[in-house]
Amino acid sequence: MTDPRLNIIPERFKGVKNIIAVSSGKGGVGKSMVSVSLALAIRDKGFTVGLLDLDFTSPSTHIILGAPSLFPSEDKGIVPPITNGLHYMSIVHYSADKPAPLRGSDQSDAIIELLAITRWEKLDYLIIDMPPGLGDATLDMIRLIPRITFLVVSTPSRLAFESVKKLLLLLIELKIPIKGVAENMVMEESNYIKTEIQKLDLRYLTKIAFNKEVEDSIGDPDKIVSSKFHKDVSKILDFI
Amino acid sequence: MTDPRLNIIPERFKGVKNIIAVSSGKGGVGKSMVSVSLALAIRDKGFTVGLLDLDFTSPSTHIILGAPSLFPSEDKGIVPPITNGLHYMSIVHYSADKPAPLRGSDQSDAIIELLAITRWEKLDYLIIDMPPGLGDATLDMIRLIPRITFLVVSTPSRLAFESVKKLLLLLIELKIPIKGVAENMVMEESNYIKTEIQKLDLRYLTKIAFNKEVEDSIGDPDKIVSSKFHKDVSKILDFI
Amino acid sequence: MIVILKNESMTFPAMHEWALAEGIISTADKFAKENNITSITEIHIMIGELQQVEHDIVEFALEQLRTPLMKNTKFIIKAIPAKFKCRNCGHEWTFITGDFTEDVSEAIHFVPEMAHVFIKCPNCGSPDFEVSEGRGVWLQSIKGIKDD
Amino acid sequence: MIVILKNESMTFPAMHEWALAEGIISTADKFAKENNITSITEIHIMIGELQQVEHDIVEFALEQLRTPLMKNTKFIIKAIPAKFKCRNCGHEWTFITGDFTEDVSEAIHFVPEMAHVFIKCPNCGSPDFEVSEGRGVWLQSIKGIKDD
Ligand SMILES: Nc1ncnc2c1ncn2[C@@H]1O[C@H](COP(=O)(O)OP(=O)(O)O)[C@@H](O)[C@H]1O
Ligand SMILES: Nc1ncnc2c1ncn2[C@@H]1O[C@H](COP(=O)(O)OP(=O)(O)O)[C@@H](O)[C@H]1O
Ligand SMILES: [Mg+2]
Ligand SMILES: [Mg+2]
Ligand SMILES: [Mg+2]
Ligand SMILES: [Mg+2]
Ligand code: NI
Ligand code: NI
Ligand SMILES: [Zn+2]
Ligand SMILES: [Zn+2]
Repeated sequence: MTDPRLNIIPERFKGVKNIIAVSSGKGGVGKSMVSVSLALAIRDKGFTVGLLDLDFTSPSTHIILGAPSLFPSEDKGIVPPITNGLHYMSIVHYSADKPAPLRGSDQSDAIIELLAITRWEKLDYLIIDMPPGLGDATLDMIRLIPRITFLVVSTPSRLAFESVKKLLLLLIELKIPIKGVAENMVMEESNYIKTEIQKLDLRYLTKIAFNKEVEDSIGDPDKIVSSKFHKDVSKILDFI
Repeated sequence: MTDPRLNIIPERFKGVKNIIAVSSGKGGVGKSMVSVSLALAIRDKGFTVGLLDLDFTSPSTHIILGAPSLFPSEDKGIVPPITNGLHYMSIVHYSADKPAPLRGSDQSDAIIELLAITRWEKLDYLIIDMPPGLGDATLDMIRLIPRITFLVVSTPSRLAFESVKKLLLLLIELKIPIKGVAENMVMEESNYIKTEIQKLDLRYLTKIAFNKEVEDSIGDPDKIVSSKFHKDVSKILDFI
Repeated sequence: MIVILKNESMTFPAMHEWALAEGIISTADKFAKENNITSITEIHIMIGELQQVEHDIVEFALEQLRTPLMKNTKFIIKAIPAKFKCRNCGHEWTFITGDFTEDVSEAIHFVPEMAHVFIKCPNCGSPDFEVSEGRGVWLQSIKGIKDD
Repeated sequence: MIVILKNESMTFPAMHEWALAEGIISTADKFAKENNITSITEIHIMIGELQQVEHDIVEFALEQLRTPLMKNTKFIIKAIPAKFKCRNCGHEWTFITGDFTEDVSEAIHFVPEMAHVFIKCPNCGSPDFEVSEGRGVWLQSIKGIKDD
């Protein structure tokens, strides 16, 4: 027996020029905030952008975007709704924001189903907000999406970087393109992360300051766009 | 065919009086820091304490404890090594701190294997540092460890709490005992988390201040024990 | 087996079942080419009932999507009842459609794993169950004339 | 089949294989009791080769752990070769012991999933493979005299 979904997935991404998975070995480093902010920054440059939230057990981008119950339309598949100018797909469209206690194999099945039936419009960029860790979602994206690239987020903390380093080593070994590493929640001057990134021959993309206003901007994309956080994130545009 | 490991697991926990899984729907909220600090606080009260790191794809407690390559001894199973007075088990003993790209089903298999062969000494408390989310590890602990209780960590952020809430709703529905919720990385006065916790009829355990010294204490248990962070965490002792 | 469609209204092909049919057609076509099959005579498909996929729509889409290798292909679709097995307590049960509101049916229709969000084990209340049978759309086998 | 141990030195029972044997004995005993079996005649066990479990030690432990229901039980152990299948490229291969350093063998001996840390697909380099056969220690079946 063959799973007929796997064959159609590459087809679904044919019209997407750049695919960027925002990832980190570690949770809570700001992947979701960076994903949304980056997607909005790309939009404001006049590009067509999609945002795909793959953090099925802890989806956040709908909260950050202040985008409540949207529902994809059906057209020979499902077509992501547009919110804030972003072609937006999240499991929340179906889980109604209730707890989604999914084992890895079910997360994998759900991801494959979603990728197989989602018909993205022609996009210049698709930003994917990934769950933490090196589990099913990360391994599936690597094996299923041929032109995937990774944008990795760390914080200045050693605890974060030790996990991030594991993801980076895995991606390097598998020869998956890495856009670079963004350092988020920076509070003090330190070259620790930058030095470590350069040791791995990777690009250090931007230093994003820790900023209390980030919390207030959650749910309000206009506030995000006018924030210092967004300005820091936007420096990533030079590298993608 | 029957998996003979499942039957022996409850046996392995017979000598453990209290089992506390430090958990959160969200990553990066301080589960690992709180786990270590709490284990040390219980130790200093004169109790026998075990610490089990179940965050297989992003283990941290060995870094926080500054405990490098330890190896369990073999005695009709494996016996956790002791470090800093804690009976300590982590996958890092075997993964040599290399990337562990495990799908959920493999995480589950590894957890079951580890639980089946680990012979804990008689313990007053076993603290389990859980991975984020509602995936295999969480579901396995719920189904395999009969007397498990949860201690949930959140930050003041809405993003964190929305995920934490999903975990809490799941635990409540499954009637799993919840010790309460600790609020970590608090920077400003706010009753948001406390109020939400009380709405769910749960205990708000402690407010742990955000503190830059936490980063410096990583790898140095003595520093942790003398920190403000540790003092805040120690308030949890009243509830367990 | 191909049946004459009861309803060929234009709303049919727009449904998401089309995307599932595309997967079947492209997988079967690729497999046939890789195995030097010059004409596919039968394609056997299994559709799990959990997802409540409309067989009529799948069949309609398959008809529209026939490739040159599928000029005379018979599409044989088999429905597989959905079965659940609880990992927490071992209880087994089957899928009963009427149990769900329309919203829940919709969610599971598009992403069957949403079952774990909305369905609980009737014995112990756990969402930690396995869909042991009847999930998804599978290409079971194809038959054809080989050119070697 | 029970063989006379070649080496009954006291270091034997201390190994971690003992813990695996305990699982088998307690599961078989429980199953027998639940099914009113008054005497277990045979216990069939499958041991995957990935873990490189020492059969002698398992057998020794099983002997020591016999319950009252197992006075005359024959333990029949079958070794299952380890097979891998890459999820990334589909490549299949088998386990070759000599490939690993002692550290790596040790890790996999205790937690077979450490294979994903140390082994890569020989075709594409991915750690995303499935241990399709030969993982762990399984209780395959038991035979006994039933009391009903
Ligand atoms: N630069 C920043 N300054 C202050 N807080 C931040 C910053 N970036 C993220 N945060 C906060 O950190 C938490 C984690 O961010 P999130 O994007 O959810 O991380 P992840 O997706 O990696 O889990 C959130 O509460 C968010 O508001
Ligand atoms: N109270 C605190 N004040 C400042 N930093 C903290 C505090 N608690 C945790 N941290 C930092 O936050 C990050 C995440 O902590 P960690 O324990 O690894 O979280 P988790 O285990 O939930 O992923 C680490 O870099 C840690 O040093
Ligand atoms: Mg996130
Ligand atoms: Mg499933
Ligand atoms: Mg942690
Ligand atoms: Mg496995
Ligand atoms: Ni449909
Ligand atoms: Ni051993
Ligand atoms: Zn159940
Ligand atoms: Zn491969």
